[in-house]
Amino acid sequence: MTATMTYREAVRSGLREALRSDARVFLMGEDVGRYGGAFACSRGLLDEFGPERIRDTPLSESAFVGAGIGAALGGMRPIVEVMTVNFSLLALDQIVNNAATLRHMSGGQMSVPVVVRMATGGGRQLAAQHSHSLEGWYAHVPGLTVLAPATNQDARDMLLAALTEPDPVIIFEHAMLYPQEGEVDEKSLPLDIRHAAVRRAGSDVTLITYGGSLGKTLAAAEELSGLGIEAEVLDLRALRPLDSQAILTSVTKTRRAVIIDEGWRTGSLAAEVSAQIMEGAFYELDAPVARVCSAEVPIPYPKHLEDAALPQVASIVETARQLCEKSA
Amino acid sequence: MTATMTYREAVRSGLREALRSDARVFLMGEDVGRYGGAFACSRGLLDEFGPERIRDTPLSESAFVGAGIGAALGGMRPIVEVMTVNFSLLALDQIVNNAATLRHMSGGQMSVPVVVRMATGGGRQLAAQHSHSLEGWYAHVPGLTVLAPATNQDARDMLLAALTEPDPVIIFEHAMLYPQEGEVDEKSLPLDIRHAAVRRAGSDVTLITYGGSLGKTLAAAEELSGLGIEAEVLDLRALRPLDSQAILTSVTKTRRAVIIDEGWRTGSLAAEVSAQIMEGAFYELDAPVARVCSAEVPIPYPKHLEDAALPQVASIVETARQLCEKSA
Amino acid sequence: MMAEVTATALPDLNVEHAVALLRQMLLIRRFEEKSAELYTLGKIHGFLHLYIGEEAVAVGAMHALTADDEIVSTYREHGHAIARGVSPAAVMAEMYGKSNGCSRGRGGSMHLFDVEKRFFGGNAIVAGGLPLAVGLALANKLQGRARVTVCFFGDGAVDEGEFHESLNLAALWKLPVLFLCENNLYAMGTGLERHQSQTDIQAKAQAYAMQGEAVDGMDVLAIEASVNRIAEHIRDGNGPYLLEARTYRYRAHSMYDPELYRGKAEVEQWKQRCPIENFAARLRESGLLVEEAWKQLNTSVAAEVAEAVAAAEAGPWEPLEHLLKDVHTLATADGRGDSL
Amino acid sequence: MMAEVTATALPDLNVEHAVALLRQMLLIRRFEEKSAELYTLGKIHGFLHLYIGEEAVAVGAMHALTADDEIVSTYREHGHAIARGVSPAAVMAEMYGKSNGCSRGRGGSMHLFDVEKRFFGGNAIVAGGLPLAVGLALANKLQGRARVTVCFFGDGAVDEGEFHESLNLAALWKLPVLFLCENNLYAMGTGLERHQSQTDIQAKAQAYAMQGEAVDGMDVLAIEASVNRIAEHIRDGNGPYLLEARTYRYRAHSMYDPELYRGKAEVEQWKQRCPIENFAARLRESGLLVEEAWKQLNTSVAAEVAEAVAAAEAGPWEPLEHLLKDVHTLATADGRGDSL
Ligand SMILES: Cc1ncc(C[n+]2csc(CCOP(=O)(O)OP(=O)(O)O)c2C)c(N)n1
Ligand SMILES: Cc1ncc(C[n+]2csc(CCOP(=O)(O)OP(=O)(O)O)c2C)c(N)n1
Ligand SMILES: [Mg+2]
Ligand SMILES: [Mg+2]
Repeated sequence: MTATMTYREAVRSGLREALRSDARVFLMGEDVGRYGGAFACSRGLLDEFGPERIRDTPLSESAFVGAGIGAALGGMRPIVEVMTVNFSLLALDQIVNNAATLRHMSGGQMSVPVVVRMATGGGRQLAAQHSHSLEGWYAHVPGLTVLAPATNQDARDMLLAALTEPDPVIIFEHAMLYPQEGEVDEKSLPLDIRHAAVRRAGSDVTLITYGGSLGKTLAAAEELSGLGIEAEVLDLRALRPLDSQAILTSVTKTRRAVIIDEGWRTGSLAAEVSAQIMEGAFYELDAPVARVCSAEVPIPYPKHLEDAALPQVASIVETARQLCEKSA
Repeated sequence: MTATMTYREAVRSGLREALRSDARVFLMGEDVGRYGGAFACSRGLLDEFGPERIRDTPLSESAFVGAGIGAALGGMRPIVEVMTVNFSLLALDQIVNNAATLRHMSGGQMSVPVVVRMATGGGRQLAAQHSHSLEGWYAHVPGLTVLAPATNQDARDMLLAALTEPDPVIIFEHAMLYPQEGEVDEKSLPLDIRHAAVRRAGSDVTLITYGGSLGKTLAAAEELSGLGIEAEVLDLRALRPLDSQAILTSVTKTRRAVIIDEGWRTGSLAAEVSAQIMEGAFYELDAPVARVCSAEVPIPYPKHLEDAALPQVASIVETARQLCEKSA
Repeated sequence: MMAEVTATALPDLNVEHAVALLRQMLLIRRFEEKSAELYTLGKIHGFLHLYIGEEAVAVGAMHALTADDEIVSTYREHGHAIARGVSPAAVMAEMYGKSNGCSRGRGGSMHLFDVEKRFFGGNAIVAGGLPLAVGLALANKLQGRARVTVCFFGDGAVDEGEFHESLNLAALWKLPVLFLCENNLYAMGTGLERHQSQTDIQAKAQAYAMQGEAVDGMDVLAIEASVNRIAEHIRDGNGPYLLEARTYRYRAHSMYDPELYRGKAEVEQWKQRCPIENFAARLRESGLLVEEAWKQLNTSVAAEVAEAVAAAEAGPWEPLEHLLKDVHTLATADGRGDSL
Repeated sequence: MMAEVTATALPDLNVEHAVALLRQMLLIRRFEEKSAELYTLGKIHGFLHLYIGEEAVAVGAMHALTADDEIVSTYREHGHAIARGVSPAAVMAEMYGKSNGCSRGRGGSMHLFDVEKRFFGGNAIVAGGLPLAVGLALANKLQGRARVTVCFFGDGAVDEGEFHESLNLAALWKLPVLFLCENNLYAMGTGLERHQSQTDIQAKAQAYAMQGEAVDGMDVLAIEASVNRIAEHIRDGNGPYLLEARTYRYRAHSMYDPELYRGKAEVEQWKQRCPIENFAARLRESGLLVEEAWKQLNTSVAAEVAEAVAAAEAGPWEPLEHLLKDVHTLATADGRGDSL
């Protein structure tokens, strides 16, 4: 029962199903309506659902994200699209100080069932202000659930699952994934969003990643296999809560781990994963956990420099190879 | 040549010296003038330097932080006070997308010599929206230098040193420190802000911390000494760049480390320190590095719950003790 | 800057209603005077922002609303909460940090919540509540509910970008929200003319093609009448409104404030316009309040405050095991979630 | 919404000046047409936002400024940069990502910088430049320099909180800044009346007690005259100003935009008001432009664009070892820092 579609179509499939099945759901954000969405995720939805449910907003990230939070308090199930994580800094106060705290501060009197979607990541030569990977920041905040669908199936299913959550969920869609083709089962059941997935089994090293880096990591695993190294690839899927159990289980098996994360190295989500392995599997390790992250530089525009700044198949392969060799 | 003064007075001493010695320096922020500063750091400065140089701003964090950046481009040496890190989320876009990137994006044509000071941390029963410790986020951003003075001497000297930097510096002053009494040499020379400091020498375990947690950590080290455990206490001082060398040197000596950080555990700066030890001193470790961080909860108002949420002397002692016992 | 003292006539003012207004203002005043005392006694901690002087705004506004309407408030919200009907005992217990507090002690003075009263909370980020109010109003509009969302904020909040974005959004979408600015002439220690270039706040409504007006914030009847009329206007589908209540805070900004930024004379002058004393005087003049009734009011208010304190004192502390409670909603079978 | 076509008389218009204006508009137009071509050829990447249709605004405004004045711009800034005197070759090389680009290739189309021309950059965060402009103006005021900071931004930027905060700050402190809104009636695909409740943008100045006015953004002389007069006003210490230039973008928002949100007829109608064609026609009518001169102009502009492309093609790539360069300034002996 699967169909071939792009990641962007999978997001649209999820949006459409949510809008059809629950009258409380609506989508709002900059250019989600007439323009069809900056990444064309919502193209066609305005015609089907009308301007009340597919709402174009002014350029007012703080106010419309806050309005999503308020509408959730008012009984709706808003999906707020912030065009990209870069602009979400303007709405961060609303997410951190309202969405994430209202339930706790009120002593449990209210829930905030809002879903905020945004594109993240670099790789499109958009330079320093448009290439951030700041999902790690959101994963730091108690009260939030943070998802990073890497596959087309997850792009659809995680959105639907997020809408069944009573608390705020932030979904990061890596901008390079939108054109990715893949099989999607549109009749899938609501899934558990809190578990990591082994995307490739292996015994020599665990490559831990998520979102836009999954493809590069799988490609690296193939190359490593040619070098006689069988890598297990773990897709985190949820960045908060982290599936620590799955991480430790895999690392305990392979005794080595490399974390691939497009965030800047210092203070990356990869650091947290490394620290958790330190705490939970130190005595199982044959070698220190390594990280492949972005260079510590505002992402530069030209392709050769941007490529050099971001994790690449070659750097993943090289890091894993060295790790395995040194501890062979 | 030292004098006894509070941390707040030490900040004021630094402000006064900077304003006296460099006509390009001015201070701006909410209530820095007539009110005397939310934490009274600037009390009296309006009288001495007048409203052009001690500028009260409207409640417009994004605009006045951005204006500080612009004034730096225009040849001034602005000190911008954001009352607390909690409100700095409203200015984060300006800091991340302008202050931190302008030099790089312009190919090195301009520097942004702005200093942004803000209070951080919990412990005053101010509840979920007023108790954040988000300095770890700033420490993630290339282009920024991030300082966390823990001593009164550093409170003064780091401000003066920051003003000699050609690039943006963010200074975090833990709000619980302002009344702290201490000796300050007001004739000290501009200091190196990029090095961590050993605040207590020890051989059994390294306690790594910064800012508001230094006092608790030193107290814990005293207690541990009573238990026969000699802890070395390392004050990071600069959160970006991290003094990785000092961290590795100490840990290589003691073979054990506990990181104390008031940020929420997941995605904390402590995770980065742990990951760096993993990468740089894995084979020297006798035990996995441990973290004492804040519980994963919006900080609650009542004292017993707030105390339970934040790192405390008891939890530091207990964590270090267990670490040393297990690996004895 | 001071609005004129307008001796509104008291035409068909019903005694009970008048006394209810007076009593509520008095209750808030005494409640807060007690709170200040308890703060210095170490019973209340953190920040405490007193509303003393501004009581007419909350009391007048809340009396003009229905039980279905929604309130979004600030960190200076004891008065808003009590005027809305949140029990003073629950507010006091909250300030004690006890689990019988209206937010189970989690929030303290700045985070009073009572969903049943549709009181959507104190918010300690200046202007942080405006977008929430817009969202609540959007939910009402989308669900066809004739509710009004009333959003309180100060003159300082007007400086923030959220003010601008929220008013534009509400006007653009014709949402049923009343933006009620409590202009007390100061944002902490910064006087209005030193934080806003245009000090006529209500006039800013025009930048959003919104209706705006000012009201004497020291006159409970004037406020009640304004909010009554405006709420009806909004309920009729005419979109949002900006109402500026010109008022004054008699006390320091918070318990930490040394008040270096204003003179005693200015405060004294405003005290002449005390919303409680003047309203009581008007009622007396009109024969609606006799001395005996005034005394009884004071006695009953004092008793209510004492009861609130007793409830707070007697209230239990939240057990330490509950530290992580209510960070997330526990999922229930229907996927809707519920509290622990 | 469309501003009226005002056939301004050309009284004492000097030929050289008129031709300079015309030439620059033409240069920007041809430069951008070429850029679009190069984009589809894969020579330019990332986002490319064309200014085609809006050239009169940049050209008119820049001609009214002095070399000391400062410019803060947006991501739609090729026209601003070139009109300000940044060399087209440096702009083109920047869009190629070459190290002879005006930002050494680090920025690309959205981040053109030229500090010598006091061009403080393209900024890709909508409204992100406004606070910077306020700060530059503050520095000028504090240092007693009679400079004007001109800040360009779109109608969409007016929605952002930064607009509100920046205008208030500038007006409150009477800073020498000209806020120049290029109202092209769309923020990406969202029409003005669907993103602002008050569509008369210049009228928003009143919310800040600031002066504001609108100008025909298709008329280079009208813009030059306005900015001339306003810049003098600002230089005289009268504080900031909001100028709304009513203009239109002929091309898509960016190279990705399928333009689902507006009809061809609307675009065609605005093309009738082409700032270049109409100005050329007026010059012809007045006898200030003969056919030969027009041909020569076209030839020289084409040559300049070709040179720019050649320079970009010939330019070197930044070496990979320079990846981390210019994240920080290298400290120098005097503590001031310098570039690597
Ligand atoms: C975003 C933000 N900035 C700063 C503060 C600190 N602060 C708390 S109240 C206040 C003044 C607010 O003034 P106003 O809005 O007029 O309300 P009032 O206190 O007068 O009722 C300030 C600066 C804050 N809580 N939030
Ligand atoms: C803060 C922010 N939000 C969203 C975007 C995406 N975006 C880029 S341009 C644009 C429209 C801006 O419109 P306007 O200000 O009118 O300028 P124009 O493109 O018409 O010149 C949007 C939504 C952005 N770059 N920055
Ligand atoms: Mg006020
Ligand atoms: Mg526009």
